[in-house]
Amino acid sequence: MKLVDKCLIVENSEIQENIFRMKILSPQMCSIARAGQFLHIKCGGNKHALLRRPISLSYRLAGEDTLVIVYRVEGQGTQFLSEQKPGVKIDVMGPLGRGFAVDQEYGRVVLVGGGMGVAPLAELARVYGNKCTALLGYRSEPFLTREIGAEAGKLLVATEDGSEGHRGFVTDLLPRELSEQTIDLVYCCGPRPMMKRVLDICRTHGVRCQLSLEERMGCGIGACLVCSCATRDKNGNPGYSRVCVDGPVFWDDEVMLDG
Amino acid sequence: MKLVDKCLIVENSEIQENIFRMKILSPQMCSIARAGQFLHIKCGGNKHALLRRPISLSYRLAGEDTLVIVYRVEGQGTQFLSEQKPGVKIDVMGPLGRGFAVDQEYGRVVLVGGGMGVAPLAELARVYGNKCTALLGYRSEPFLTREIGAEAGKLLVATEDGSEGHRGFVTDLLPRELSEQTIDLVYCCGPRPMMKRVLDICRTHGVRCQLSLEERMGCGIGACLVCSCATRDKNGNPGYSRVCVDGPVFWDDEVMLDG
Amino acid sequence: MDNVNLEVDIAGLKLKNPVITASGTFGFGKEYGEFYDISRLGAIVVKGLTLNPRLGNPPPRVAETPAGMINSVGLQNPGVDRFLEDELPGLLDKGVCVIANINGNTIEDYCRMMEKLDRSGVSAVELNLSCPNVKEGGMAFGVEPEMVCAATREVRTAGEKPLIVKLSPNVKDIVEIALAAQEGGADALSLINTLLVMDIDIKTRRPTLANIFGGLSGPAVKPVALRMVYQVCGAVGIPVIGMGGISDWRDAVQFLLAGARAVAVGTANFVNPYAPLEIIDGIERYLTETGFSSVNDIIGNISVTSGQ
Amino acid sequence: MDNVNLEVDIAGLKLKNPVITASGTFGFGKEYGEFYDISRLGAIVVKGLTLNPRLGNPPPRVAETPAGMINSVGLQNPGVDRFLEDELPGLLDKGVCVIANINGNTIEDYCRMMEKLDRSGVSAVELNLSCPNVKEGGMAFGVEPEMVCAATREVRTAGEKPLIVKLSPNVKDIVEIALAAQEGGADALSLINTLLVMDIDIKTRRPTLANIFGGLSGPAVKPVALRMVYQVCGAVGIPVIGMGGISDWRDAVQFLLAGARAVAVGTANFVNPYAPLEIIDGIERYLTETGFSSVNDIIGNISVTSGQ
Ligand SMILES: Cc1cc2nc3c(=O)[nH]c(=O)nc-3n(C[C@H](O)[C@H](O)[C@H](O)COP(=O)(O)OP(=O)(O)OC[C@H]3O[C@@H](n4cnc5c(N)ncnc54)[C@H](O)[C@@H]3O)c2cc1C
Ligand SMILES: Cc1cc2nc3c(=O)[nH]c(=O)nc-3n(C[C@H](O)[C@H](O)[C@H](O)COP(=O)(O)OP(=O)(O)OC[C@H]3O[C@@H](n4cnc5c(N)ncnc54)[C@H](O)[C@@H]3O)c2cc1C
Ligand SMILES: Cc1cc2nc3c(=O)[nH]c(=O)nc-3n(C[C@H](O)[C@H](O)[C@H](O)COP(=O)(O)O)c2cc1C
Ligand SMILES: Cc1cc2nc3c(=O)[nH]c(=O)nc-3n(C[C@H](O)[C@H](O)[C@H](O)COP(=O)(O)O)c2cc1C
Ligand code: FES
Ligand code: FES
Repeated sequence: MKLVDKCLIVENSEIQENIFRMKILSPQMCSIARAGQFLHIKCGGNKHALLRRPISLSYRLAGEDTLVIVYRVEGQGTQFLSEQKPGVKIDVMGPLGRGFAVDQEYGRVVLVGGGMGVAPLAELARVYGNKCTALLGYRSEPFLTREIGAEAGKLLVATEDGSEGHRGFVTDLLPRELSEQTIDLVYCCGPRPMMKRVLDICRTHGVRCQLSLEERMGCGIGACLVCSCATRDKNGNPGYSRVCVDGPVFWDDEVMLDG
Repeated sequence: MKLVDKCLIVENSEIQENIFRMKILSPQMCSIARAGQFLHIKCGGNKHALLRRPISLSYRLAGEDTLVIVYRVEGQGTQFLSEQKPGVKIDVMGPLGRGFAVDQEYGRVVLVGGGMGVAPLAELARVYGNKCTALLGYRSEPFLTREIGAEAGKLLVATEDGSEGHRGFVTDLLPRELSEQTIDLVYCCGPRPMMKRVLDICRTHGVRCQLSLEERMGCGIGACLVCSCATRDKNGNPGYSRVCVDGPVFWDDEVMLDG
Repeated sequence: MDNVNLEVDIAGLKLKNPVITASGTFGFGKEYGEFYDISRLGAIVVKGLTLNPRLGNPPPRVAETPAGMINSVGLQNPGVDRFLEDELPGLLDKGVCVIANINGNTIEDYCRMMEKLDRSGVSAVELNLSCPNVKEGGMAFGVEPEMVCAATREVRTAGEKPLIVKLSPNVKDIVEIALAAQEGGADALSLINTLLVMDIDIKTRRPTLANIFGGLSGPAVKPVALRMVYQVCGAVGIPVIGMGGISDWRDAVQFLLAGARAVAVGTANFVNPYAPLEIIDGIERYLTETGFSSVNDIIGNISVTSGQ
Repeated sequence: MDNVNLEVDIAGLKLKNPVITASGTFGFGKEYGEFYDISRLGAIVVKGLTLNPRLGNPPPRVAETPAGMINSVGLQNPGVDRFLEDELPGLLDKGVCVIANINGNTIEDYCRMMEKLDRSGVSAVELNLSCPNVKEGGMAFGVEPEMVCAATREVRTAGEKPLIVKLSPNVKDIVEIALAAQEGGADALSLINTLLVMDIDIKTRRPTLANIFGGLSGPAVKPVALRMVYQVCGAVGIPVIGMGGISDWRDAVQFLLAGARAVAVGTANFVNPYAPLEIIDGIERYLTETGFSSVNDIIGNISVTSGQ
């Protein structure tokens, strides 16, 4: 079910320079939203920042009926979001899209997040708890490590400038995780070059992988076809899929990251 | 001198249904603004409600370095203004335009205001004090009567629905004021039909009159020529004047209210 | 409100109200059908169809601009046959009046689609003339009166269903184009399609869209659309469906006053899925409050004499 | 920042920076001169002049639209002679490069103005072709390539000063028009002028403007302007001054990347009197931050190959 709702902002705080965590009250959406889905948020007046902005569900606070999103201020839409004070309502469409495939039968899974791509993995850490290893990469200052660390069985951090954890790319940490024990699935979200690298490593190790893609959106629900990304169908034929409904999460054999 | 300034809103309260009084802190503008001048106010983002909105100075609170404006919510610009909270800054250009001609030698003057046209007369009441009679007309509930009554020598109110003062038009009250004693000048602001009637009455009584006109504006400073109103020049030849710099206040022999 | 009549007649089609959804912005009706009962709409125009399936343009396909958006979808669609098989039956079950939007690079393509659709359950066909005419070096069909007239005439003879010709705004004189479509036998006109535009990303120093150019829609184009609808309504004798930037009932009323017999809502759906319904309600309220009993009373009811 | 070069050369005119103010939005420079020293601008284009004084259109002359404004000033101006006597000397004293914008209903009118201006202190003449040509039934000069070429050619021979031809966007193919102006001898091009539009007041059921139609400017038109500037820069060999909806330095950089040698700021002045200065500073900062040493390095420096 997809909803359009004016939701109360319960919290909106800067957790890192230019990165905000917003808690949104919506009992209905909170009860149905799944890891990897996104919210399509109106950022300002009807006619100004015209289009809604897609922001992933980061995690749910089921007891508080709230959804948590974590976003970076990029342009006018996210700037607007960052200026909204708790107590104000925002217009949210959601939950949208095909989230991560979750299977409680899995023995062990790995989450690989880079930069803002860490955000949607937080809910997965809650779902898998001890069974998951989270590898989180940042340019410099980490965020969401406390939230994810509290849930995941294992947490490793990489920073490009070495300010915390491994100095270098998060993908440096992945091969070892895949070699040391049997991994049923890798969940990945981050910049394109990182995702390509993850895909390569997973293929080398024969481990399946799911990736969450980004594309600019219009409707957010599959009607306008502006959010296409290059994919392969079941027969391996190339074509376009809609990130908003066929994704944002895709299987390793569906995506064509060079396309 | 014309300024563009980000001014602190000190107060913004609804004094009547849909009518707001806003106090704006600006020592510089406060010291130079004159009765009948206006402020050109940015109402929202650069690209949304694109143009500034002209709002008259209602009165100055010299001791507090603040300018007071009184405005009615009409469309998106004034709606935006009404939503701004004290503590926020707004972008104000001003003081602009040719205000009322004030002459301390005058023995007695009459102010005639209708509806929102009452607003710019408040500063005149402060300037003339005891020497002025204020005739204020409203459809129903009056506003600014306390502020103007406290300054003016005499105050008469008319309401169309009779809810306060004379039942009928404010122009009904004017002939008597002009007959009973020598009036040096009538200052008038209000809807066009009212101003036409005031002009007629003044002509009949041989009393000079100044009127404050409204026209939609672009630049507010004389550069774009979109705010034209039909006027006569010194030789009586018809032409256009710019409400923003040649007005908004015009003399009785300049205006062509039917044009 | 009960006795306000919202029915309009477009080229023999009786619409229960004058609010239509614009081609390419409403898919095949399924997506917005998850939000409300789409049979409440006057009609829906389905996404642009071509004779054969089309993949469309490479991404990115969208950019936002002040009060507008640019798209370069490039007519991604499953082709007319699969539309007729997979999409139309379910749509007709919903009880909504369906208008098919057709696109081709040759007049023959258009005619073959018209023939197929003529034997189907669609209520009318909208001929989109913004497509490049390959026989004329890729110049859009819709920019030259002669091509408009010729294309309309041929397609008109290829089927019986009401034929709505959709005009491109990227022209010198929209009236000349509208008259050409009327002369060719159009039963109604639809305008405007998107304005040809581009956007540039100053960080990457590249066009924002992979296709470089795209079509501008949304509130930004409304004044252009309103002018064109007003001019065309004053010149032709056939009904006009007005669109371009309509986002609320006030915008819709402007188009009706300008002379449009119906309005189409496009980009606004993306912002507010309920926009078309809110527009229907708003028109009804406007009629009640201004004392008109039928929407037909306000169509073209604009006064242009001077004075207040 | 000191060693970034902002100088550009437009048809022999050396401008200290590429930021100009657009005709009709900056009066004769006096009004904005109260806010800052206008000699800091690359140049100013004064308000549209005609041979004889003109009263302009009746009010209301302005309406606001989403991210845009409509004006129908109708070329109110004191005439070219009074401009030369009353306005130009004071303006030249300020030390600013002045471009005169000329408007006529016949080619003869344009030529007579060119002759007068050629003997004056203006640096260049901008030929506005959006005016109705009375000999051609009132159709604007700027919409037919033949008329554009003919008008440019005649005016070109009437004087020596650099001749900038300003193009109307209300055409089918801007490139065809631009090439016609180049063929006629234009030294530079200026685009875009306003889009022909209208607005309707649903309360009064009248057009908002007394003149019914007006010209749209402001951010809403930027994507149209950018596309036209890009297309024209790719086709002509003469410099282009880009304008239409530029409100900050980012917009200005987009036009430079699209190929414009200079940009003009119009409507943005009304919103922010300091807009042109902030744009000059912003361009300078952009150059510094991206490591370019001259504004000429970014002009047309856009990559259109695919890939990220
Ligand atoms: C499925 C999905 C989930 C996302 N989740 C998150 C998240 O959890 N946290 C987060 O910080 N960001 C997330 N993003 C990216 C986020 O949508 C953009 O940062 C945001 O739209 C930028 O808007 P803006 O107005 O600030 O920037 P502007 O540059 O002003 O935006 C202009 C236009 O481009 C679009 N746009 C710009 N960047 C992107 C982008 N990267 N992806 C999609 N559209 C873009 C905007 O939506 C808007 O339509 C997600 C994107 C997608 C597609
Ligand atoms: C010199 C002058 C002084 C004024 N003083 C006051 C005052 O003290 N108090 C007050 O309540 N109002 C005053 N007005 C009217 C006020 O400017 C309008 O009510 C306001 O601009 C409406 O803006 P909006 O966005 O709410 O309405 P919208 O209808 O959304 O505005 C659309 C556009 O039309 C313009 N517009 C609409 N109505 C008017 C109008 N009556 N006059 C000028 N432009 C208009 C707006 O500025 C805007 O550009 C004054 C007008 C002028 C010209
Ligand atoms: C994403 C998108 C896709 C579109 N696809 C088509 C199409 O296939 N056929 C067509 O005739 N018009 C198409 N249009 C144009 C719309 O039908 C409409 O004419 C235009 O968007 C103006 O209306 P609006 O401003 O309300 O969106 C499309 C518009 C958008 C935004
Ligand atoms: C109020 C106003 C008056 C204008 N007058 C003229 C004019 O006299 N001559 C001319 O060539 N362009 C005129 N223009 C067009 C501008 O010079 C410019 O081409 C157009 O407004 C687009 O730029 P902008 O969006 O930055 O305003 C005028 C524009 C406005 C808004
Ligand atoms: S955003 Fe419209 S189809 Fe994906
Ligand atoms: S508003 Fe620009 S001249 Fe008056």
